[in-house]
Parts: sequence; C-alpha cells; structure tokens
Amino acid sequence: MGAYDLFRLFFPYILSGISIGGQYALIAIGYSMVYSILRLINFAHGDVFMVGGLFMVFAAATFPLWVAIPLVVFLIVLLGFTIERVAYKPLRTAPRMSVMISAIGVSYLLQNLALYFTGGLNRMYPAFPWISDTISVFGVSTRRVTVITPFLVVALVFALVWLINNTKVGIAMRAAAKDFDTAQLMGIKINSVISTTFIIGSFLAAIGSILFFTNFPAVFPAAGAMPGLKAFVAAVFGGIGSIPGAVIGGLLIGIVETVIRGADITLGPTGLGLFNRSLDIAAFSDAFTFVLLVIVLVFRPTGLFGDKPTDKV
Amino acid sequence: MKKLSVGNSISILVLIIFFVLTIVLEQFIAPTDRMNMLLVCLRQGSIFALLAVAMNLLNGFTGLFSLGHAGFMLIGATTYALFSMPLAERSIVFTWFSDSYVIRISFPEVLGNLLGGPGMIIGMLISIILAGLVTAAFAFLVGLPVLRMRSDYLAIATLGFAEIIRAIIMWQGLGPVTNAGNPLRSFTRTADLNVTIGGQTFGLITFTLAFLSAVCIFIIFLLVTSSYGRAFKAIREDEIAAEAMGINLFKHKQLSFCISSFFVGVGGALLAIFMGTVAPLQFRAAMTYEFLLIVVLGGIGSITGSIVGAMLFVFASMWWLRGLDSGTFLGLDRITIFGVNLGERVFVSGFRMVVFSVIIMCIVLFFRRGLCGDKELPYYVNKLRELIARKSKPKPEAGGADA
Amino acid sequence: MPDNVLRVDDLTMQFGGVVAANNVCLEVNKSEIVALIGPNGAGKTTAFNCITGVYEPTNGRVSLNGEVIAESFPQGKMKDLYKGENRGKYTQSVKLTPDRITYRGISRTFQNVRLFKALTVFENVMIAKHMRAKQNVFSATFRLNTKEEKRMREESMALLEEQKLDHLKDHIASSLPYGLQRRLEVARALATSPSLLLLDEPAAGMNPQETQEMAEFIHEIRDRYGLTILLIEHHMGLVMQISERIYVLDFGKMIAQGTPDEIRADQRVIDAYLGVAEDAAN
Amino acid sequence: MKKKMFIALTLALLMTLAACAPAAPATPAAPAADAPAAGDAAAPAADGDMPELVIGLFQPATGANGAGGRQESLGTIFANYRQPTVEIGGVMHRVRIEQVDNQSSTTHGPAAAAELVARGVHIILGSYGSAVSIASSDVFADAGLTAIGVSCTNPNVTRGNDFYFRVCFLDPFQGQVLASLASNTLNADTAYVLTLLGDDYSQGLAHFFTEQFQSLGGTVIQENFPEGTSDFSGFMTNAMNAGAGVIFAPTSAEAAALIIDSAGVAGTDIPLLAGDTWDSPQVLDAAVRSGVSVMVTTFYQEGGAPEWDAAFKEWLNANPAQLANNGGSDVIAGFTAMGYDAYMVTLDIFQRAGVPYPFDQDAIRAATWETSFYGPVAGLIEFDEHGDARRDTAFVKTVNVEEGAWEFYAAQRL
Repeated sequence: MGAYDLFRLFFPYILSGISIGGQYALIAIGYSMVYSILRLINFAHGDVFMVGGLFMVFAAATFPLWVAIPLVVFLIVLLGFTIERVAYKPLRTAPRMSVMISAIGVSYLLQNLALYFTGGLNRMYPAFPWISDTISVFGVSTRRVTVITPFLVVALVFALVWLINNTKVGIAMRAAAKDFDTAQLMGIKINSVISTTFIIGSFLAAIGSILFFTNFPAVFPAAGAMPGLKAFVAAVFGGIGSIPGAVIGGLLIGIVETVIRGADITLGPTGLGLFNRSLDIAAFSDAFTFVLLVIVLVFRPTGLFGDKPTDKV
Repeated sequence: MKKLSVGNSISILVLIIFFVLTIVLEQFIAPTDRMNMLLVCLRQGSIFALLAVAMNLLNGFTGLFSLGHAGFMLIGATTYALFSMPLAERSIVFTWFSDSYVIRISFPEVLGNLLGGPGMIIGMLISIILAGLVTAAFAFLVGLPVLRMRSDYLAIATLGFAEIIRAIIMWQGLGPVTNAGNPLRSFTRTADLNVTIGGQTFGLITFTLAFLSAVCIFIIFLLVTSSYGRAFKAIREDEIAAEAMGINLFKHKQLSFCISSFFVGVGGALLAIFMGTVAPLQFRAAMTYEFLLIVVLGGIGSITGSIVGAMLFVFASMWWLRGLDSGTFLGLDRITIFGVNLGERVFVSGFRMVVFSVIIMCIVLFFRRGLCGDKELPYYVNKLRELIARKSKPKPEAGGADA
Repeated sequence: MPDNVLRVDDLTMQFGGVVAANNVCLEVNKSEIVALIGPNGAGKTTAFNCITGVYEPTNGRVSLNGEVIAESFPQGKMKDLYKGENRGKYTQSVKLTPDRITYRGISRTFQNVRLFKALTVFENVMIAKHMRAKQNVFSATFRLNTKEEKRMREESMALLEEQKLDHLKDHIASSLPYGLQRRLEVARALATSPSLLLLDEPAAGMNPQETQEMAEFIHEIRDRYGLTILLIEHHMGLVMQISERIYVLDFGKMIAQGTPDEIRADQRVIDAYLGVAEDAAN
Repeated sequence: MKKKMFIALTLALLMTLAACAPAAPATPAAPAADAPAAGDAAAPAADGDMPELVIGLFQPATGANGAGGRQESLGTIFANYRQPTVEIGGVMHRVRIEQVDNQSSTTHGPAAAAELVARGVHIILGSYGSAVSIASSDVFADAGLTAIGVSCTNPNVTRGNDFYFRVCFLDPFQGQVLASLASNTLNADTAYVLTLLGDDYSQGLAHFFTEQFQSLGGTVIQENFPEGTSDFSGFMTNAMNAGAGVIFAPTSAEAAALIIDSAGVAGTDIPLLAGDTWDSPQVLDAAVRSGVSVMVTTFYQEGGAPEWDAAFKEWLNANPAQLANNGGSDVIAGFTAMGYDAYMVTLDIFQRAGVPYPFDQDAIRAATWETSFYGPVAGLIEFDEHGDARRDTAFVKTVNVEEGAWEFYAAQRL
C-alpha cells in the first residue's frame, strides 16, 4: 500500500478529528481557566455549551442570523456569569467538594431544563449559509466549518493569550491562579476576575457550540455532557491552567477519537489487514478518552504544560 | 453488653415497626391499588438508601470524592444477573451470541433444585454476595492508580473509570460473557421472594429488599462507628495529621473504597432484582450524580440522612411529584395565568425533574449540611424526647426549636 | 550507639532550585529535650517533615534507634539541580511513609494545629490508638475486638484525664480554646505511644502564663512517659528553660549547637536573629 | 430560619403525598366519582355515572424514543377521541386513557409501569421501544394485566410472557424484508450495518438482517456506536472505505437524523436502509436536507386508508400541541396508525370478553388470544402462540427528496 493510499485511508478521519478537536479545545479553555483560579471542575460547562445550541435553535427560528448569533453568544455569556454568581460565589469559603457538588447540581438543573423545554426530543440545529456548505478537501467531502475550525481556534487562542499577558485583568487572572489568597490581599478584585474568567469561558463555549452543532446538528439535553467531559480531559492532558495545553489536548483527543472510530475499518480486513475480524474497537472511542486521562494522571499529573502544585504542611 | 440508651432503643423500635409494616402492608395491598406505589417506592427507596449510604461511606466518611458509582453498580448488577439466570433462559437472552455464552451456572437454580424454595433464596443470596465481591475486586484494581490522586482528580478519574467499565462490559468481544451490553433479563424476579405456605402466598418482596438493604446499612453503620470508621473520618478531616497518627493512607483509602464498592455491588444486585432487567446503557454518569445529590440532600456524613434522602428522592420523583408531569397537581392545573393554563402548558413532561433539581440546588446552596447534617437517628429521637419533655412541663419555653 | 534515639546525617532538602535545608546534622539522645531554633524560614519545619516522612529528603539519612528510617540521594532531575554537599555519600533509598515512621515511635504535633476538627476530643485520641490496636476490619466491624476496643477506650480516657481534658471528651475539637487544642494535639501524639516526640512550636500564640504551663507540661510528659523530645520553638524563654541542648538553623544551615548558655553567647546566633528582632522578643 | 423553611418544605411534600394518594379503597367501587385527583386527564366530569374502562398508555415522552412514543400515543388518543365510549356486556362504558412517561429507560420503566398499574388501568398499550417493554413486562404480568405492544418489534417482548401481546410485525420478518430488499432490489454485495451498542432493538434487527443478507450471499460489516454519539462522520467514512452497497442503520429516529446528515456531508450515494423507527418526520427532514437516499419499512403507508388519514390530519392540525408531538408536521407515521388500531382492537377484546365493569382479567386474556379483528387502518390482527400478530406485509417507503415527502415503494410479503 503506497503513501497515497495510506493518506486516502486516514485523511478523512484526521480531518474531522482536527475539527472536533478544535471544538473541544474551545470548551477546554473554559474548564482550564476556571480550574486554575478556583480549583473547581465546572461540571456545568458542558451543559452551558449544550444550552448554547438550544438557544440558537430557538433564536434562529425567530430572528435573522445576524441578530441570532450575537444574541446567543450574549445570552450564553450571561448564563455563565449568572451561574457563577448564583451557584459558586456563595460557596467561596466552603470546602471544595461542596462547590463541585454545586457544579454537578447546576449541570443536573440545566439538563432537566433542556429536557423540559425540548420535551426531551432532539432539536435540529439551523444550517448557516456558507459555513454549513459541503466542500471537498483533497477529495474528501466535508462541511466548510471543519476547515474553518482550526484557524478560528488558533486566532481566538492568540487573542486570549494576548489578553492574559497584556491587559490588567489578564495579569490579575494569572495572579489569582498562582495564589488566590495573596492576590486578594494585593487588592485584586477577586470576584470581578472570576466573573471575567467565566465570561471568557462561556464566550468560547458559545463559539464552540456554534461550530460543533453546525457540524453535528442535533441538540439534546445530554449533548453537552460527553463533549464537556472530553474537553475537561483535554484540559488536564494539556496541563490545567495552560491555554496552549488545552488546545493541544483538545486536538489530540479529537484526532485519536476519530481515528479509533475508524480503526476497525482502516486496520481491519478491509483496510491494512492488521487483524482479520472486526474487534469492535469503534465502540471504545469514548472510553479511550478516559483511559488517556487515567494514564496522564498516573504518570504526569501536571499534564504536558502544567505547573506542579505544592501543598504546605 | 452495654445497656442501650433510650435513643438507641427507640430507634430500634422504629425500625422493627417499619419492617412489620412492610410485611403487613404487602399482604393487603394489591398491585392494582393506588397505595401499591407506596410498596414500590419503599422497595426502590431501600435499595437507593443502601447505594446512597455506600457512597456516603466513601464520600462522606472517608472524604474521597469518588464518582464511579454507576460503573460499580453495573458490575454488581451484571454479576448478579449472570449468576442467577436460569440456564434455560440463557439461549434467549444471549440470542445474538447463539449459545456461546460462557457462564453456565445459576446459583438459585442449582440450589433451588437441591433444596426447594429456601435453596432458591440461598442461591440468590450467594449471587448477591458474589456480585459484591466481584465489584470489590474491580474496585481494588481501580483503586491502585486512582487513590493516590488529589481530590478533584480522583473525582474525574473515577468518573472515567465508570465509563471504561461500561465500555468493557459492552464490548462485543466479551459478548459471550456479558451479552455485550444487550439487556440481561429473565433472571430471578421479585416475585421469587414471596413465600408460599399451604397454597397461600405471602408477599415478602418489600420486606426482603428492605431487610437486605437494612442489614448492609447496619454493617456499614457498625464499620463507621468502629476503630476503622474513626480512621476513615480522620483521613477525611486531615490526611497529613491522620498519616502522622500512624494511619496508612493508601491502605485505609483502599479499604474504604473496596468496602464501599462491595456494598455498591450488592446494591446493584438488589437493583437488578427490583428492575428485572440490567441494561448497561442506563448506568451512566447521570446515575452517579443522582446518588451524589441524594447524599447531599440527606447530609454528607450521616447514614440516617442518606436513608431519608433516598426515600424522599424516590417517593418524590416516582410518586408524589409525578403529577407535575402529567398535568394534574394539587388542583393547580386548573389555574390559568396570562392565558396559559398551567395544566396544559406548564405541567408537562419533564417539569417534575425541573422542580426537583431546583429543590436540590436550594439544598446545596442554602442548607449545605443537608437534612440531617452528620447526626444519626438516635440523636433525633433524643432531641424529640427533650422537646416533648419541655412541652409537657408547666411553663413551656417559646422558640425552643432554635436551640 | 544506644543513646542516640534520633540521628540526622547531612540532611538536605531542595525544592526545585531552593535549598530549604542544607546539610543538617543533629543527634538527640535518650530522655533529652532538644530544641531546634532559628529565624522564620530557616528550615526547621522542613527538617521535621523530613524526619517524619512527609518529605523525602533530597540527600542524607535519618535514623531512629540506629535504624535507618529515611535515606536518599539526588535522583532524576535533581541530579543536575542539586546544589548541596555530600553528593555520592548516600547510595541507598529508604522511604518510609509517615505512618510507618509513627509506628516506629516518632510522633509529632504541627505548627498550625492540625486536629481532626469535626470530631470529638475523645475521638481524636482514639484515632491515634488505632495504629497499635490488634484488630482487623472484620473484627472491628463485627465487634469481635471488644477487649481491644475497651483497652483503647480506657487508655484514651486515662490520657485525657492526665491532660485534664476528660471533662471535655465529647466536645468537638474545633470548639476548644486554642491552648486546649494545643494540649489535645500533644495528648493525641502521646496516644501513639512514641519514644520520640517532635513538637512544632508548642507555645506559639500563648501568653506568658500559658507558656510557663507548657514548659512544665513538657517536662512532666517527658518524665511520665520516658520520652525523648525534639522541639521547634520561637519563645526563647521557653527554649532556654527546658532544653538541654539547642541546635540553631539559619537559611537551612546548622550554624550553632550547644547548651542554652553556649547558644546565648554565640555571636553567629545573635547575628542570625538580628534581622528578626521582633521574633526573639516574643 | 432555615429550620422553619425546611419544615415548610417537608409539609409541602407531605401535602403532595396526601393529594396524590387519597385513602383509596382496595377495590375502587365507584370509579368515576372518586377517581383520584391525579388521574382524570381527558374526561369531563359530566357523564360521571358511566363506568370507566381505563386504558394505560405506557409510552416514552422523553428520552431516546420520546419522539416515537409521542407519535404512537397520538394514534391512541385520536382513537379515543373518535370513539370515547364502548358497550361491553350491555353496559355503556366511557373509555379513559391514563398516560405515564417511561422515559425510554429500562431503569425508570418498571416504576412507571407500577405507577400505571396502581392508577387502576384495565389494560396496557405500549411501549414504543422494545427494551422498556421487556423490562416492564413482569410488572404487568404480576398485576395480572394484559399488555398489548403496539410497535415493539423485538421477539423477546412476548416470548415466555403470556400477558404480553403485540399487534405489529416482528424483527425477524422485518429483517428478512430489508435484507432481501438490499440484496435483490438494491443489488448490494456488502452491507455496512451500524447499530447502537446495547440496544435490544438495534442489535436484534441487525442480527436478523445479517442472517438473511448473508444467506443471500452478501457480506456484512457491523459496527457499534456508543449512545450519545454526535459525530457519525467517521462511521460514514468507514462505510465508504468498506465499499458498502447499502448502509443499514436500525437506530432511533434521533440518531437517524445525525446519521443521515453525516452521510449527506460525506457525499455518499450509498442508500440508507432502516426499520420502522425511521418512519419519522425527523428522518424525512434530514433526508430532504441532505439529499440522501433513504428507505424504510413501516407498518402503514399513508394513503392506505385515505379517509382515516384525512380525519386524523384534521384532528392533528386543530391543536398545536398535538402537532408538536407529531414533530411539527402532519405526516402520518406507521406507528401512529398502529396506536389507533391497538386502541380499536382493545375495545374489540373487551366487547368479546363481555364482562362489564369491573371486568374479568382472565376473560380479557382469553378473549385476546382469540382475537380476529380487522384493524381499520393496518389490517387484520390475529395472535399466534407467542401472542404476536400474524403479519405478512411490510410496506417499504422511500424519501422523495424533490417533493420532500415519503413515497410508497413496495409492499413486501413473505
């Protein structure tokens, strides 16, 4: 089998892997930023992403797109902000477990609300002109959004990194991530820093939801759960608190996941012929993410680019 | 033996009355009665109580924030189903793996043939215990890497392991063993728990399930009040101090993890009996969250709380609040506000769960200690007696409840 | 060397590029009260943590009653980063977890009291008894260990009575006043039946009268339980009053050792403390 | 403060209990008069003197099968609307429908079933989705109630259960029809079968399809996807890489929409084939949107009974809530028709059993076995020794992309 054939065999998977990985990355940044400041796994983040999809379904039905898209992004940012104010802020001094439980509670509430308002049925995401169009990349047919995603992600990440390194609020964020209490003592308005973090995270989740659901146009109450968890794993993999880490983690998980999904065909009897019967590997595509997580946590708990946390005795 | 305190003896009395009631009620309530929901909810509630208490042992008493509950329940339920399914049923259940099924023993059947009715019950018990043991064994393996992690990483890693376990059980390659995620069914049924004496059948389903759960909960209660229970609590309070007091962190965490998982496995097996079907698709993270919320509802670190929380959860979501879904609730459905009829527009499918999650959020945010804090039943019995004693005095104190 | 209860050789602890303890050597003989002093950040608590197994030293050896309980040499990344001395002197790697070290007979208190806050005073002591109880989960759960449990209860009660905490036995630990919390922490440490007790600033935050009581208390427990005591303390009055020998650390290095009188006169010690006068004044 | 709020909360819960559970006597004596508050959904209290026949509608309204469950329920409710009373043993009975949402879940299903039984229903219809039906069948059997499956096609629903019947065809039949369609009509050598992991319906239908397709000389490549999968592009690439001539995807309508969409994006011209569950407006929409060729088997083809179609559509369009339950369009799904027939056959059974209120469950079951009823929409219903309807016809329909509608393809018989 020649190089061209190999390319033909694997390229479609890698292409869609990069795309979905980019979307994970956008969600992962939100997880990563919140975790680095509050040490909180914001379980509701994936559901915020799902709600973003749902808002768009309803918004696009009433408004033209140029109204609907900014409106949805604004509403999601508002939602993220509100969740932090209502569900996390009152628990600032509580044990970490309480906050995590609160996050799970919010996730449960959002899913049940979605269930209620959709009647538990799938809602089809509206098709956007241009980015929803089908195009052909090296002979592989795909949506334009697949190709746009990685570029958009890189652009957003550069903007974000610039923001964090050069603006006052960005510096405050880094300070809070390094040492929450000291940052507070130094006069940093910790609440506004945290709110900003949630606003940025939700903004990226809203963009991520537009890209994701344009690609996979069904919104259902649990639609955010799995991408959310995977994005968190991506954040851990890249090193919590590291934005480039989250992006690389997201891309890696996205690619590996799609490649595994195709492994039975590409490696099996109809592909490279490494094994002669179906091993049903495809069914492991989700579980694999967690295997990766456990491996990372065991061998390199700080992820690829993370700082080592120190506990004081 | 030490003399029982009044609080303890009244608590025991309450439990005895409860069990007598389960037996008596079941004889008089037919499945078609409205009140049968009471029995159904008691059954599910007791099993949920056990599962919640087992989770509390880990999360509340040992302070290990584990989210692997659903995965371990699945192991327990699957093991139970596999070892209690009558052989004749297997070719039907394993249809898609035409007769190549691996496990070819059914304890209730073997012992039932040998000893009759009681043998069947013993067989079920053996399968239940086996379910617990297998679950504990898996927990041991999972615990090796996971229990060395920091608290929140532990949470996400156990959550991950639950998904991995589910994926493995559902793997096509293991089909002949586990039926590859296709529902297991036709194993023992709840009706098998009834006892027939002289042609008269006595319904013991509620009693048996509640009793088995109660025995397990009692063992957990004994554990947490033992020296080991204190060690677990020490770990929860301060790992470094606990270690400095000679408590081997890993060993004790592993112990708590395995014991908790054993009872989760047993609970999974009981749940399998209750449901009659084991469908791995259902054992997802959402299920773990439900139990976590039950534990929080009842109070982290209180066994009584977990029981009360589980009962409230089951009764409310399965029965009392169901009206919120079907359009009739306390007559509120006849009210129309701004031209919107509550019954038609608001009380539709899913509203129950919304109300429910709002209640839970309120508890998480405003009653952080849950219903029972970290107190147990005897404490409340004593509190109640104090209250009554004060009331019966000639000059009752006002506002005594705020004490 | 039966007199050497604790012996620390060339202990070096380095966090990344920061050397917290550098080539620390100390010896504590049987029934001695020895103090480890030094300005803030001198590495005293680091040394404690290395002795009790909380930290794995970067280089050096700790032995208890002639038995090595911790030994280490620069490994992995540390090979390049290591700034200390005695490279290559230690070649074996002995790493006991804190609970094993406690089991061997070293018990400790903490700088900022670490009680099991939500548990009762009695439970706090009982937990420390857990380690040496002859029982397993099964026997403990099913109450087959009643004799053992009874012994633990009686011993714990006795200990609380000796510490005059018995009337508070059912109080929640965090509800005690600070001084009693300190005393409870010592009682808890004693409950592990140690031969060597490490006290990390036992008189921190106490008024002069309490400090005086603490001094007597330390003497008393040493005599009553036949203990050897190593303590970290900033209260110079207390240190000079009770300790038989004193080690002085500064910037991770041992700068002086000797009897209280020798230390009082040592110029290096005076210099080291000059910058932190307010500490010495306490 | 907190304590008081807590007490108030507890009181509220207790009051709810009181409201939902009136002190019901063991045998409800005067049904219409003291019908529980949480119950009389449909009927006005005006003709309260009439005894009631209560049909329990055991359907999912939420979850993976929510859409199908709602559509199926519509058929039954419409039937109830058209024929709200029935004469049994010389006594006129009002027919009331009790609904419970089983959430498409085998965990919540049995509790929902118990709830339905406890509401005092006399017969059960449902559920859409074989897995829930199987999981809950014991609850009905233990209560001695007859249950009639409307569209649950897995053989195991009725196997070994004397209380469960069904009016639809079975998966072995459906699988055969689809396999011969794939092999003979579409001339496919290789079939790519995509199934939901751990789903009885999906695995079962795939199994029967594979059996038949292989016996016709074809090759089958089967892959499973885990529940909650959004990204099917990898699987579509797999199908193309495997050189499949047909993609067979017996899944829920929810997954179907995503699969069809992915197929459209992947630009494949491989036809997609599926069973009864794909007979849904969602599938139609998705197929029209992405221009993929889709073929499904169904119980009923619109146009088979034109006058019924018209009446149903009129009723459906009259109420926006009902229209929403049908997926927002008035396309008639096969299982809606089956829901209608199941209601009618139920009335027939009660009439033949001949015992008026409070009915005799044994007589009802005996009458069920002897059913020979010509369903007004989908044809003759008779039960075989398992309690399955003898059905020999499945309709095959295909999506006409230009017109955006289902198009009759063939009536397959075996």
